[in-house]
Amino acid sequence: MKYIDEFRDGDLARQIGARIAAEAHPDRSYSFMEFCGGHTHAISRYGVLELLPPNVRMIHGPGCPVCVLPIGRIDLAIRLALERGAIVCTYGDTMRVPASDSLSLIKAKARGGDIRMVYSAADAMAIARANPQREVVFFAIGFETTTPPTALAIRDAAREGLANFSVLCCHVLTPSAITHILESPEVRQLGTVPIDGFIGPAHVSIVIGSAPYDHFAEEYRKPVVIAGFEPLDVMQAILMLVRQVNEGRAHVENEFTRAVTPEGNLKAQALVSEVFELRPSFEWRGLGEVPYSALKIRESFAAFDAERRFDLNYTPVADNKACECGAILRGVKKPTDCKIFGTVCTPENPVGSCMVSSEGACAAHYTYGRFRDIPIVVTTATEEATP
Amino acid sequence: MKYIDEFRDGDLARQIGARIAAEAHPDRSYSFMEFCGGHTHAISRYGVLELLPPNVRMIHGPGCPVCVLPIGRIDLAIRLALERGAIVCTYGDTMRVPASDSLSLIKAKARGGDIRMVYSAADAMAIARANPQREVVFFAIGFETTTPPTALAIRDAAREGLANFSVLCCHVLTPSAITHILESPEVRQLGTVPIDGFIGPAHVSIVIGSAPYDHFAEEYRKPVVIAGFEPLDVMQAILMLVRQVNEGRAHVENEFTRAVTPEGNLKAQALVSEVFELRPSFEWRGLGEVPYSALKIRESFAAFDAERRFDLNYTPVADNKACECGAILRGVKKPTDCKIFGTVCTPENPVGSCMVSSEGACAAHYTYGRFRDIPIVVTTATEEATP
Amino acid sequence: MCLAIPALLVELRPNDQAVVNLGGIRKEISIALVADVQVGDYVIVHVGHAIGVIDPEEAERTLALFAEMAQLAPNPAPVVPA
Amino acid sequence: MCLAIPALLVELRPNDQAVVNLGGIRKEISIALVADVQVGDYVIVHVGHAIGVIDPEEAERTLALFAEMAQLAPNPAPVVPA
Amino acid sequence: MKKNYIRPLDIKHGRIDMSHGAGGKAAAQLIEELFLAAFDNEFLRQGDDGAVLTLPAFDPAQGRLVMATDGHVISPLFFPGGDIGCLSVHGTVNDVAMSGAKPLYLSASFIIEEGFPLIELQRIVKSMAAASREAGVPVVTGDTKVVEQGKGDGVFISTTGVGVLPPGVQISGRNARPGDVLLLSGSIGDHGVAVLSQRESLAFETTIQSDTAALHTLVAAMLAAAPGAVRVLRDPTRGGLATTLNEVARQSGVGMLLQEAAIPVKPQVDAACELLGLDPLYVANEGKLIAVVAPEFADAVLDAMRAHPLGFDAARIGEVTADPHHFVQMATRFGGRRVVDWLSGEQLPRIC
Amino acid sequence: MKKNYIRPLDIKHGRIDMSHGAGGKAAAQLIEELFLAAFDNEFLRQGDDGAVLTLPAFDPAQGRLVMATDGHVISPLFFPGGDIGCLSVHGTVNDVAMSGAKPLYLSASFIIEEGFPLIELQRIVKSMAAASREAGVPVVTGDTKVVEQGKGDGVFISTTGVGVLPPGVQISGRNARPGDVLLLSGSIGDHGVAVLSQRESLAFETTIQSDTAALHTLVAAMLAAAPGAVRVLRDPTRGGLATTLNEVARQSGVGMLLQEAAIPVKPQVDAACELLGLDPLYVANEGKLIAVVAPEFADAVLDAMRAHPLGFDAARIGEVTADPHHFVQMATRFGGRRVVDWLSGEQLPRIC
Ligand code: SF4
Ligand code: SF4
Ligand SMILES: [Mg+2]
Ligand SMILES: [Mg+2]
Ligand SMILES: [Mg+2]
Ligand SMILES: [Mg+2]
Ligand SMILES: [Mg+2]
Ligand SMILES: [Mg+2]
Ligand SMILES: [Mg+2]
Ligand SMILES: [Mg+2]
Ligand SMILES: [Mg+2]
Ligand SMILES: [Mg+2]
Repeated sequence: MKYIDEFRDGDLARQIGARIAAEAHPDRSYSFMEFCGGHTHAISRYGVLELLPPNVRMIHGPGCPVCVLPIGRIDLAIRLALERGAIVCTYGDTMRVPASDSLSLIKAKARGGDIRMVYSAADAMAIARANPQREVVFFAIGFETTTPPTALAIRDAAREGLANFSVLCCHVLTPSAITHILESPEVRQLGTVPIDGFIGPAHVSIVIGSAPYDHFAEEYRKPVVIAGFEPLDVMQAILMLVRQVNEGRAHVENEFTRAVTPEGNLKAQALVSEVFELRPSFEWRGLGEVPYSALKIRESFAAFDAERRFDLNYTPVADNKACECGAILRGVKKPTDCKIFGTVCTPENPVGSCMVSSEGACAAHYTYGRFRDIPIVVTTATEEATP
Repeated sequence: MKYIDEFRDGDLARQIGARIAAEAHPDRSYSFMEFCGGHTHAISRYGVLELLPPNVRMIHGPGCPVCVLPIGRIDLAIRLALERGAIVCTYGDTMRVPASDSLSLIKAKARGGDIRMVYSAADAMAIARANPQREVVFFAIGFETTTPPTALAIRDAAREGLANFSVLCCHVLTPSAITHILESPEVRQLGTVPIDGFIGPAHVSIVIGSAPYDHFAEEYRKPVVIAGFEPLDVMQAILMLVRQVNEGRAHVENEFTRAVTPEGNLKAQALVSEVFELRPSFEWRGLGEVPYSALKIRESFAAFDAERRFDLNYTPVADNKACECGAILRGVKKPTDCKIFGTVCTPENPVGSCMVSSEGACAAHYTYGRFRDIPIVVTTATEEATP
Repeated sequence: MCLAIPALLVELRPNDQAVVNLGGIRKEISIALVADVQVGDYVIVHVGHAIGVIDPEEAERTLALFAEMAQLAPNPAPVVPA
Repeated sequence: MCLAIPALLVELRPNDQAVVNLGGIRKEISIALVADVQVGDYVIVHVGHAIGVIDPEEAERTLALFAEMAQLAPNPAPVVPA
Repeated sequence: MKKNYIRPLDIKHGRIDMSHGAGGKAAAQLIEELFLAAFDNEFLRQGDDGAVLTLPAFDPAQGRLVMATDGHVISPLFFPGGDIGCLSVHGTVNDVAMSGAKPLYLSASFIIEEGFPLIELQRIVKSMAAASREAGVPVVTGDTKVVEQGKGDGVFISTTGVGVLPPGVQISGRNARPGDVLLLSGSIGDHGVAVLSQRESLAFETTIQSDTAALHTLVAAMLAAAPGAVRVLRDPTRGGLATTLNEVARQSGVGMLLQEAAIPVKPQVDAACELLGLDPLYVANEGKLIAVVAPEFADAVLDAMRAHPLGFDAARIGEVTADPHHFVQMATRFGGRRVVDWLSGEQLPRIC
Repeated sequence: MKKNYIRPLDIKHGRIDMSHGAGGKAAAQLIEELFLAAFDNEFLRQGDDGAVLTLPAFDPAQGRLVMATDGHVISPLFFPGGDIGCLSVHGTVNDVAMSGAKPLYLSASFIIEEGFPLIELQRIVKSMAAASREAGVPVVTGDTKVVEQGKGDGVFISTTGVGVLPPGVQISGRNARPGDVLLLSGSIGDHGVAVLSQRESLAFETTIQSDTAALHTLVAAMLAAAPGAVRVLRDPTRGGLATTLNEVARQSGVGMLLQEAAIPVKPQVDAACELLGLDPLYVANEGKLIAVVAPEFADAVLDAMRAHPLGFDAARIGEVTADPHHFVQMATRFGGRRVVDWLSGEQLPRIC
């Protein structure tokens, strides 16, 4: 596949890895946060860590829309299905996120909720058209990448007068989350989380452009490299970050120029501001209430806002006490710091949200990387079969 | 079972049979019509015919509510289910009656119609309560016996305000049908159907009493014996008819005094007249339009009348050309006179309605009696195993 | 037509409901359509409703009539080979 | 986050729809969110919508940069036993 | 076998309706014109509940393999006297046993509806395990699938059984001959009435329990009592005694004459049938068998049946006759005679 | 076998959800804690796709009986390259073949939804008959049930197969040893992608067809190539290659190391997975097998596979390792290494 395969070349990767090793000062360590789950996933799935020198450490950030979705929001969607009889449409990602009462959307479905997995917001509209006598709610999650398709669905529903369709909007904003992390006491004051730089979002940046990150580089003196989600993009971004650190620079650099421009996708941005406005505050799992970090549906599209339509009241729900998702999402802890990682909390029975999406820090480590926690005993055929 | 088993005694039956043989004049023949399918069923199932002398012949009458239901009425019920999305509740008997387009209620169900078999009109009301968002129509068939429970359901639905419940009323009246037969050219003028007397309905008479039959005996000079549905009741009634004929009498006699009084069930009658009124005319399968032969729901209960509620228009549909049901129901022909009896028309694939209910003349003969049409070759164990 | 069966009324219940016993099975039915039925009556049940009541004396009378008839008759031979 | 993939736009359809080809599979997507895309463009597809377009020259430039990097690096040993 | 269907299936426009699963003539026609037509082979053509097979590596003189399968789709899943779990063991063990074989192993395929409570699943599985232990026929392999809510009905269980048919045993629905005696192992209609009593709209109280039981030890006792005497064995399940006898009559090309007075029916079963307008001859059984037996050994086999706990009510209910029309006839208790035909369509409660 | 489930099933409150049928860890746990616990016997404990059985009357030295069953519940019923009919033959023939046995006979249990068009049923049954003829494995017995509309999903087909295992063949998921070689018979993910392409909400156009096929002749060729060399055979169906290898690793108490670059995946399968966020390692196959083979005979077996029409893309994809954690690991094409874990829950298309 063009523009994909070229960016997964293992030979090139090893060579960039060697370059990183060569340029990283052996007497210091480098900690970079990849904000996006997309990068986390690429790092785990392709085994990028093994190509990095030991003094370059990656911290998983909160950039997974499933991981930051608070329990109370899933509860709202479940109640719409179980108590209000609505057809709740949602992306496959949210189906297994643990909610209150040991439920999740998939378990609520098993309890009779009419919950349907869709591939796109347009599919939810099609379901609404096919079931005119039922309320159909699209449970919309995602960062800036996923927001424009939702905005389009709402605008089209309004044009078409699709009276039984509404959206439970949980769209959140990347820059506010990064600010929040940089403002967190651990990062800003205590220095417990030494973040030397950020790998900036790939697909979010296609929509919002690279300009919004300039602020961090200037205000917080942290280098940012926007990078694609292919493993070579990640390697290259790490190299670029190492160089900025070595040179004492703190700029926004763009490794993903093939898709990201400074201003982003203006058409999509215009549609998003037509339909959505900022929420004064929104709860993120792990980060708590984050001001101006999410979107809500504008008054002019109120008829399509499930929160208004069903008069929903958001009730925050505390995470499981043992769960360290919050600290992990802020980069303060690693998955293996959680006492229940891999024992009580596994992808089959996730306790925290980081164990749900394969982009979640805990799931990525469990699924792809947990052999690293264990002494490796590999006897290969070559060793055993040849004397 | 008390009041049942005593009336099925085979020894007594043979003795009454012998009595009939003794009293019937060998030089004349006796033709009696059992109006009711209940009697037809008893005659077939218990093998009553074999206990009768050859010169006593039974003619099956039109007293099976399923058999007289015209195609167009079933079509209405099917359309309510398939085109109007209603839940159609009905007694099991009507499920297989052939309708237009090779359909029947059971086939319409297989095509997605929400058609439910109920045991009682009250069950249809329970379905309406459980599905408040759906229209629930009770497809009501039956003679005077079955009408009071329907009347009760309508009155209770009105009291309770069960807004999504209605009744497609197909209740018909016994005396009008008997009159119609007696007025038919074959019986009245041409003498092709020599009816020497009637066995009068059992359970219909519990409700309407024996008085309504006096008219026939007087007006048409035909003896009537109201009889229970057990085989001994039937045998006894035949004996009583033979005696009336022999004595030249034409009275209404009551063999079923244990359940039938002259005035009938007044409470049930009152409820029926509260809810229903006479239809000026109604189509019977086999008999055509019969004046004042059926009931419709009164204006005061119009909200529960499916015909008004769904603005239904009855369209008569011609029976299959080969089908002789009409003539059979009027007593003019026997099932075996129909060219397609037992070949194209069988209980699995009924062409006419008489082949549907086990009370139908054709079904009763096919299911229980068709061995009589065929030379019997019975080799029993006794014959073969003993030398 | 009109399948109906005499069953012993064994219990009266609220809202014109009652329980009948038929050969050992019990079933709740409606008695809204009959006047003055009592426990001990044999009601005639059709589509879940009592539509009439058996008069025990008349039943006896009918059975007696059959017996009488039987006296008059010669003893016939069975129809079917045994 | 935000699974998205570059795919070749092969056909424009009415109502802002288009067909992309990705490694031999064809899928209808919406192009309502992008301005001025053409057959032959590699659009970036997310949840059934094109959200951006690949700039082929920039892609070349990035690949050239990788190659350059590779020149600088010594040849490393594979990590996993073969 | 004589084609019994005047009108062929309308494959082009027809749809499956409930009658195709009711075990009567519509079901038989579907199997013959659609399934048999496609799969046609000597084993299916046997037309029995189980197929008698030879295994290439083994000497057929030492025995043959018997294989039978049944899908179980009952509603409600739990009923007086049993549940779908034990039923799914008995149903297939019996089909193997009806060939005269000793059932040895079972497989089980579960199709479970999303949302089904695990505690009910466990209850079913435990009941199945108990039935399998009691029968001495272990479940040796299985499969589990889950379907979305609204695409299943709690649990469906398809079981397949294999067993070994000892040399010399020749039992098949094709073997009935005029003069043979019809034996029935006990009262009919218990299972069907127990299940109907639980149907919401019919609900009645009864002490009748399903007769569900594994019949292979009864079969073994019968075969031991008079080797070679038993010609046909069949369990009258869906469609009841009437349908099963019609199947055999058709397979063997014979008629039958039943004695109504000899057929055991429990009073409550009789009563339930009167109330609902059903005929006990068509009501399902799950722990009864009919046997067609050579007349000279009928008493010996009947005695063996009566000595077995599952056959103490066994009765001689009639005889096989020569009849080119393959009618099953019945001398009624009342003194008349009538045809006892195939079940047509589903047996539905009726008002008239 | 090591208990792999940290939390036991919550039988009291739990309900079946779709993940219990997806062939991953939840499914494995359900089978172990609920089904195995109840049916416990030596045959089920083998944990293989089919059970290896002895028949009392026959000499086990001449062979043993193998029995396997599978329920088929696929939606849509017709998909590029096949339908539920041929699938239900292949799925069970393959499970018998994976024991090394020659499949001989099939049974079929149909559960049909009221309203299902006869013409589609006939198409399915004909496809099944063709598959059975082609495989030389006749359907010898069957059963048909009809369920009400809304209580089924068109047609479900449970098939059971029996076959004979020649003396000396010892194939089981428990037999993998460190140093053994992993062979795969061809490209993965074709079946799953062909089926997904038909799902209304995902609909995409592809020329990929389901790989559904009967693998017993391929197995026979492999066994003939190097008698005794093949230790494990398994068809990676639900849950895909990843789940199947994890099952074997757990059964045998070993680890595995795969070479990503060696695993054949067709470009369109790769593309569909990229688009939907799936991993081809977890996508279902219906005409592929994996073999664990003694290293010294790996090339001989591989050559035999490649000489067979169903194995021409066969590849050596990795090795069995000693690993107390029974990890299946993979050296990525990119040059790193990762765990290839069980499928958890259903594999759902995702946005992130
Ligand atoms: S392992 Fe589970 S509980 Fe622990 S931090 Fe991760 S998601 Fe939360
Ligand atoms: S046999 Fe069929 S077609 Fe002929 S009269 Fe009777 S019901 Fe009508
Ligand atoms: Mg069977
Ligand atoms: Mg069976
Ligand atoms: Mg399986
Ligand atoms: Mg259901
Ligand atoms: Mg059977
Ligand atoms: Mg299997
Ligand atoms: Mg299989
Ligand atoms: Mg069967
Ligand atoms: Mg369905
Ligand atoms: Mg398998």
